[in-house]
Amino acid sequence: MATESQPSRSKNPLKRGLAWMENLSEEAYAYLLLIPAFLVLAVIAFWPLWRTFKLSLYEDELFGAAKVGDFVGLQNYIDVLTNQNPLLARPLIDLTGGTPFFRQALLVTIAFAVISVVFETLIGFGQAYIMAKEYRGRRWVRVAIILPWAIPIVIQGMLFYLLFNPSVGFLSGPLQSIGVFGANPLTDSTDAFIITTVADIWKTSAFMALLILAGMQSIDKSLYDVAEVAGASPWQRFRHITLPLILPALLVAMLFRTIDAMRVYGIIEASGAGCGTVPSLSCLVVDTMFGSTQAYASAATVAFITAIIIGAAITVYLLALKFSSGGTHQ
Amino acid sequence: YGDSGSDAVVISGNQNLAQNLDIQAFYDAGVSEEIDIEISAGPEDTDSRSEAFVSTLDAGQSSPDIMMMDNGWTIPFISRGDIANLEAEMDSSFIEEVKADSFDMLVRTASNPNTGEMWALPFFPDYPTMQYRKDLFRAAGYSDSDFETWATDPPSWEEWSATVAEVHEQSDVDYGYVWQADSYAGLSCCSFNELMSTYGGAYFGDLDNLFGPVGDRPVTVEDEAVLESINVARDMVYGNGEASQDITQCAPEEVFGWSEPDTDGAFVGDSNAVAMRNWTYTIGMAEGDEQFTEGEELGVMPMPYGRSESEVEADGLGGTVSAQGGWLLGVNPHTNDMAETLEVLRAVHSEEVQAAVLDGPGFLPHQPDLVESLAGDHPAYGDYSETLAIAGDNAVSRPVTPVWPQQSQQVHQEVNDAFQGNKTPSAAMSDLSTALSDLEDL
Amino acid sequence: MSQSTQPETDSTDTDTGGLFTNWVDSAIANPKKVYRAMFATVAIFFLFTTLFPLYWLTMIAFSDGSRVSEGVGLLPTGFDPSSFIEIFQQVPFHLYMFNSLVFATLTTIFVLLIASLAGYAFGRLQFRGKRPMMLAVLVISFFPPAAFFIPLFQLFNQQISFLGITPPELYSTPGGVVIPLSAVFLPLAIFILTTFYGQIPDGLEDAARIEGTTRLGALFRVIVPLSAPGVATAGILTFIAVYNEFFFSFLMTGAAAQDWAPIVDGIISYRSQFQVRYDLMAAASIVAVLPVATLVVIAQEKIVSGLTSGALKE
Amino acid sequence: MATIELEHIRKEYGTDIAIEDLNLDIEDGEFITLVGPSGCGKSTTIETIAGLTKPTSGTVSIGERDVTKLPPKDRGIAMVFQNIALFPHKDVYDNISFGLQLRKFDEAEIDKRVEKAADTVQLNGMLDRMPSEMSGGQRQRVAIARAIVRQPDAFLMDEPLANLDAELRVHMRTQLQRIHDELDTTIVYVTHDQAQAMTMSDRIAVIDDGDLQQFAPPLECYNEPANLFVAGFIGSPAMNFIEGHLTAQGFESDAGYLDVEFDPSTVDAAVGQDVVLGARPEHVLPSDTATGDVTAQIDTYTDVTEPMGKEIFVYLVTDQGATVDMEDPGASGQLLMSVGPAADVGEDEPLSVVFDKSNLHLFDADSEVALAHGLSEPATVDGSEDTPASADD
Amino acid sequence: MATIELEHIRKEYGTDIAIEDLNLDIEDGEFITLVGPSGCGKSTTIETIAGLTKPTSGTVSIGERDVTKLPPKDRGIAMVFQNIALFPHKDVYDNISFGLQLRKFDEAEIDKRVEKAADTVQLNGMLDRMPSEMSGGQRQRVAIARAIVRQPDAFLMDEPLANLDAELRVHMRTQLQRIHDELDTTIVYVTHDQAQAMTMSDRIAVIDDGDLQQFAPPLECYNEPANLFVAGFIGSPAMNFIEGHLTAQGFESDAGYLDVEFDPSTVDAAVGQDVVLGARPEHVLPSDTATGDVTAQIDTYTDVTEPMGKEIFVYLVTDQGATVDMEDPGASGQLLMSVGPAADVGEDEPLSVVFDKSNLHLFDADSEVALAHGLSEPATVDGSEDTPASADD
Ligand SMILES: Nc1ncnc2c1ncn2[C@@H]1O[C@H](COP(=O)(O)OP(=O)(O)OP(=O)(O)O)[C@@H](O)[C@H]1O
Ligand SMILES: Nc1ncnc2c1ncn2[C@@H]1O[C@H](COP(=O)(O)OP(=O)(O)OP(=O)(O)O)[C@@H](O)[C@H]1O
Ligand SMILES: [Mg+2]
Ligand SMILES: [Mg+2]
Repeated sequence: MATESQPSRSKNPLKRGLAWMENLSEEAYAYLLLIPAFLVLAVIAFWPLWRTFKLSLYEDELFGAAKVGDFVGLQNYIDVLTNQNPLLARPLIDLTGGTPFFRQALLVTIAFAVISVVFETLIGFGQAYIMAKEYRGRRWVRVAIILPWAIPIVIQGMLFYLLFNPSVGFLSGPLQSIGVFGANPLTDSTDAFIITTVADIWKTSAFMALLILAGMQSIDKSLYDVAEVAGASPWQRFRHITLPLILPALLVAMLFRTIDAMRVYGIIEASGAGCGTVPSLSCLVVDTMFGSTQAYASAATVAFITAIIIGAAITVYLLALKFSSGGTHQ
Repeated sequence: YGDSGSDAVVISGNQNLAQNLDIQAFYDAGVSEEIDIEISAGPEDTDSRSEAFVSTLDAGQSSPDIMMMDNGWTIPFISRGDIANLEAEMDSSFIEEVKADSFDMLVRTASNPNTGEMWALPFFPDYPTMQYRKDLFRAAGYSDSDFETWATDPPSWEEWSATVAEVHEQSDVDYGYVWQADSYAGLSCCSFNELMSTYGGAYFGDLDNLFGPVGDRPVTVEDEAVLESINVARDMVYGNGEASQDITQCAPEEVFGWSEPDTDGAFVGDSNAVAMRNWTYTIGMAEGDEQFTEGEELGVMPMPYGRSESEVEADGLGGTVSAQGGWLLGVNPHTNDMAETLEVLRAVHSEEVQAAVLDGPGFLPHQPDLVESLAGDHPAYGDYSETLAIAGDNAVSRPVTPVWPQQSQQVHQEVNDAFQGNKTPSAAMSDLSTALSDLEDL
Repeated sequence: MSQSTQPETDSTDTDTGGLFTNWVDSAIANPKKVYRAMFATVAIFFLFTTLFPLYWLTMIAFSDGSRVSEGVGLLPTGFDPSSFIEIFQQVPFHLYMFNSLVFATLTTIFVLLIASLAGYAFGRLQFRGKRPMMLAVLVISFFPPAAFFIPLFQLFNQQISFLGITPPELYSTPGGVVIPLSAVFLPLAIFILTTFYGQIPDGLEDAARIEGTTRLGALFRVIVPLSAPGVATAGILTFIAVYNEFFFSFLMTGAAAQDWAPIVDGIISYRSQFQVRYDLMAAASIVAVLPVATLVVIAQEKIVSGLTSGALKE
Repeated sequence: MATIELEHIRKEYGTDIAIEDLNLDIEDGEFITLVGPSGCGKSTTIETIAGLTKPTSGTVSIGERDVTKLPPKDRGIAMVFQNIALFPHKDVYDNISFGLQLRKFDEAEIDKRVEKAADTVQLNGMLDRMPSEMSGGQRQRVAIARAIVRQPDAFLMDEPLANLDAELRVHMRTQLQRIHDELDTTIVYVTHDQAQAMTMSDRIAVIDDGDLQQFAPPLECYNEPANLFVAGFIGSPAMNFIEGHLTAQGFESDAGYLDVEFDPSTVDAAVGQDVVLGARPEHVLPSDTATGDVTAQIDTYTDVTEPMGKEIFVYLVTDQGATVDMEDPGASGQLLMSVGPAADVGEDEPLSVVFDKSNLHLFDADSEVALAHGLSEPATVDGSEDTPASADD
Repeated sequence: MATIELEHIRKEYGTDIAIEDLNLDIEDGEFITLVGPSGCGKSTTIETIAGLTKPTSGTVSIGERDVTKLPPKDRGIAMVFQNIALFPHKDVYDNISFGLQLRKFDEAEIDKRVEKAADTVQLNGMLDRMPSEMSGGQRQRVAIARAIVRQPDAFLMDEPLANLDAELRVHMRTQLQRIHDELDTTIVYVTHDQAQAMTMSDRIAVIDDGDLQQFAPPLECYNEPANLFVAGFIGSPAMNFIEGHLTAQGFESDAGYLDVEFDPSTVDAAVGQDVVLGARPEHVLPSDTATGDVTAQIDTYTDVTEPMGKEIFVYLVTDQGATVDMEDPGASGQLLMSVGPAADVGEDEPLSVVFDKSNLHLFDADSEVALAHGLSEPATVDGSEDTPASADD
């Protein structure tokens, strides 16, 4: 006899709600599931962004209580892009060539993003590989490799500040003697750029490694069996199975690392290099917004320009990827 | 957890104050026993502090009621009307008394540059002095009489650089004269500002222009005096003889990357330098350090001068100059109880509280008279009260206006570049001049 | 099925020969050995580069605070383990840690929950407007956090309202930190979970639904456990990032531990304007890392291999 | 305990049509088997009933209720998946009890039922194994146990016994029938195993390329295949087909080696029309031992013999010296014969055979529809014998 | 083209022993089938040969070379996995050509071979499908194509045809044999399908619980099973077993319903010893039609009949009114008989049957070892008939 209870019309509203959800079409259900996320994002992200955007359309008013003055449309954007906004400590980009490479916010930011993401990806792969293998004590190796990610930026900055501080640490000495670093690496834009990049790579390779590891772990091991029997060398197994199957995870990791790297700020301040020495885009935003000047409009403008630049970079990224791999199901 | 705003009057100070200031002094000074007073430790880092206050005030938070503010960035808050106007809130006699009693520069950085009204109360001043190792000097043949002379009548930079170099030569320490020339806010406001001032240079011409009017004052960073001071700094480090004066190489190249903690680490912590420019706090540090045998071997004098006052035209420049540092107390206009808050604030100006501030946390009084009378008895400052009073009298403030934070950034970037030779001094100053003018014209 | 991963348990060579030439001979005979040696070399290299700065940090913590500026080498300069006690004496560091742990825990739960729903929709369902919506989520992360800050700050201080709604005063409460941080870390979590949920074979979800789960039930009973590597990773990344976050958690709270100030406030309180107690900062950060390390030890077990092996015949 | 009704089900994947227009009426308590070549749409059909696949059009009713839009969990079904689909993160016990746990059965009851189901599939000692630690057949048994532990209205089973050995398969078959009888549950079953289809089902639905070819009791499908496809598909080894045409005397093969005499007016086809004659291997008899109503003798030569244990397959060619094209057993000029194990048949010997006329089938060569089953007498078209599987309870 | 030799292979999973002590000597070019109940260790054996599973002890040699420590890729094998394991991210073409691409074959050659392999498995039009868009049987065929596209020394195939329908299975079987013959490749094959095992293999290895039971040509396993296990396992439906003991006259069943007369001195067992008599269903004959050397008549009653199309299974009970315990077909007092489709057997009727004496088997009840095959004359123990599968090339 069929004793399986049929869902009777339940009086419990929760149950009724669940039943209602169950009967939604796939599309309606998808929208339902997205409501919480978009609700949070609407209040906490979209709405503030909208207000900030409006700010960027007004003039800065530094002397009164109002903070913003007249509506100026896109003038702020023009000023920033043409390097006409004196409130910025360093130019976004100096087309006259008068400013050294590492003092132009856009160039510094892009250089930082490219170098750090490339190294983090390579190192992340290596680390993930080590974390994935099975051997005694693997868990401790995992913890060790993830640990840098757990170090607060202030400390990460302090650590590298001290390591490269000519009198406290010992990393500057040898580099100075072979002429790579000058006497004060942290006030030299090039040297400081290297230091912050190294610091960033040290800390955030773990981010890459973790995501890559997670991707690797989700691969059905029997595929490796198949490949092995088919005669695949370790490299071929990597190339034909690991890589394509972790590609979605890798893509997410690289995407967010790129975005994050293009918003770099904390390590620059914390390492003692400072925004004047390594002026990233975010540096400009924070400096103009939270310096006692409170040039909100300029800050908002730079924030939006930053976002647009990142958006452009990401687009290039996704397009390149699409062409190279014929498009994955992202 | 939760609303620490409660009913007490909260002063956002720092850890030192929170831990070491005896609240009783306020009641001794006449604050009603009804009023609870709490001192909280705000962010220690001055930039974080300013950010925190920006957001607190922006948000209309009622707590803290009283905020300890750096005189380097109080004026922007005043200009925007973010804090309460004390002249509007308090009786004018008290205001006049404060203005009369306090270090002038401190009052000026607490006032609205447009109206001259005092919006914040001076809390304590700070200024740098030249500190040196008597033991090393003795070994090089100097004696107490030299020290005594210097304590009130500092040498010129020509003399001092040669002296330090000589002493360094004969010692086994690594560094000669250490100071702070990193590319950071402290360079613009203080260490470069005072060096430039003693050679008669200024950012905006006359000292009367320090606090405005923005846009209606000359930018004078391309003056010869400013360039000379840059060359002096370079000569101290590289000894290339770029300055017209005869400056002896006496400082390590590292100073161009150093700020206060690096120098006190080298001078006090490691006992590894001959002399140091630094704020009063290092006197207290040296006091506790056995190398300085309870302070006996620490020499303190006002900063050496570049050109004597008579040599320079501008009023207040030349001779010994110290950068005016210090802290003010601003009142949160959103405070729950303005009357109680002002009662507490008023007490800060009293001798009782000032004494307690000196005894506990170890900050000097903001009244020159009290510096001499009170500091004379202080275990650390006692020996140097005369020197400190001179330094205080010769303090020069930074030109704080709403655009100063941005200008400051340009200044230290360009000056440090010039120091390190990334740019020639004249090119750097020309760039700086443009940048400052742009900001003036906003 | 998958016995192909030979456990590398005997990673330490038990050969007693010891002589290099011996080793080379045996290596030629057994290429596995070369491979293993290479692996060990690479592993040691990575461990060294990640751990050395931390080791050095420990040495700073053990150094005598006043002598750090003399330079710290491979051994502490002076020896003064009292920093580990002093950090609690100077400020209630444990309270700062508690605050940050609360933020991190709440945010992680919140983010994983919301991102799970969204990740399921994005990863496993087909609907119109999917790409634009994913893009909208991604775009949020293009902005520097400062771009969100001022309006949120005003909102949480009840100065302005959102669509006429004024939330309770959230400044200096966990809500003031957790809510904005959730939004900040949501995009990453959504993308991670979208990716991992999308890879779970349909067959397993089908099986769950036949067994009688609702769609939501299938998500939490099957998809989530099977995506454990991804979920654990998203969790670890979010938790750690929030635990150490210094922008919102710093600005949305007062500076005192009682005002829900985060760890960063605690750590930088060892730094006054003119003085930095590197030893205390080092000691504090080492202490602060302990809970995270513990979490990682636990959570990494979830990142286990071959979760779907043996599940399907296809 | 439910009828299942598929009406005009159509399923497209992009431009591919997996099911064209399927109508199936399954009665309450019936045991139905879906058979058909690989990729013909069996799994799709079963998934449509389960609600896992949304049909492009058409309606599904279970127990008279239109469930086309209901989620799987509300359809009262249990299912064994072709791809097994065990929960890899749960051990065997949890895999089996998952559905019960969801329904909040009390623990003792769950224990009891799991125990019993594990017993049925002979997995008692393995309840705490993880799926990855089991053999292929063991996993399949877990999947079966997971379905039978519940007592749904209908079971859907997609090749549940594919990975089991003969003995276990027989055992499981019996068990499934027992469950079917006990619970009177409707069962829709997919199998490639003709023995299973034959013995278990009340009716067999033969599907080809998304189209239902015949839906009838097993023996009817075997003895009276509705068309060429069913005739060729049901029965292993497959029926021999001989192309020819209708003459006034009966059937004449195109290759000329065979005539079958019967009255062509008994079939619905014109003389001269192209037809196909079908003869199952077991109805090809060595002429020396053949009795009854048989055709004229055909002279063939044995080529390959395949002894299968209880029978021997003999591949015959009509031309001496020709060899059988094993890749196309139905090729013209060759015949497959099945004889008893005791038969003494050598290879490459002449052998004359006859067809058992009462078991010959005739199909229209164009429409492929069956014209007659049994040619000795006027063809019967009604196939009402009692259904064998329902007889054994 | 290689011999495969397993010596003293033992495989433990923790405390479970999957293979005990397996020795297999496979000759160059031989087609070997592994059969045995689910979980007996077939897949483990095949994985050990492939190098995917490291045996706990023992050595594997391929082509005289000890490969125990060699990685799979250096063993020169191709394999079809029981769990299919297609690459989900590659389309059918790439799945099939994977091994060739690894070996850097030129494109034209790859195209040609893939085309041919797809043809063999009848998947021509589907080369650009993704695995997720295919039916179960189609996936399985891709897996087969992936293996046969290469030309390895040995094929290992773990139930490659489990999900295919009868027609396709026959086709694939023929194809595999063709490949085997063409390339002369050694093939190790796992199947649960007795027809496959019977027709394709040169030898069958019957495994039970990790132990090799018999390794012999198929017919030998069928006609002269080495022990009770093999007798019961090979052949479907299974052999009838009747427990009894040896008397001076021959065999006497314990239940008393059956005596078989023969000369007990021809078997290696003492009078009085417990023995088991085995009779396959097709050797149980209705007494009225039986000819030849048969046993005395046994009176039984029919219970269930299962018409299978070309044969009918008849379940007999020795006591009138008893019903067959379908869950234990070998239970005492019941017999399974297989008769031709034409036989007219009703249910619940008395029926006397006899056993074909020349096809009876006798086993030692304790050691389960076979004592005699065929009881009419002194038992023959040599089983040298020519192997059937090799005869048809
Ligand atoms: N990882 C494992 N851990 C523990 N036991 C295992 C593991 N893998 C297989 N076994 C056991 O080893 C035995 C042999 O398994 P194997 O897969 O070789 O069986 P099989 O003969 O292929 O069976 P089937 O016909 O069901 O596929 C089984 O009893 C199985 O449960
Ligand atoms: N997602 C899909 N996209 C495109 N075609 C599909 C998809 N799923 C199934 N098909 C096609 O639909 C047809 C029917 O598939 P189905 O799985 O129902 O076959 P089946 O009868 O179960 O076959 P088998 O016996 O091989 O399991 C097949 O031809 C298959 O290729
Ligand atoms: Mg199917
Ligand atoms: Mg197996």
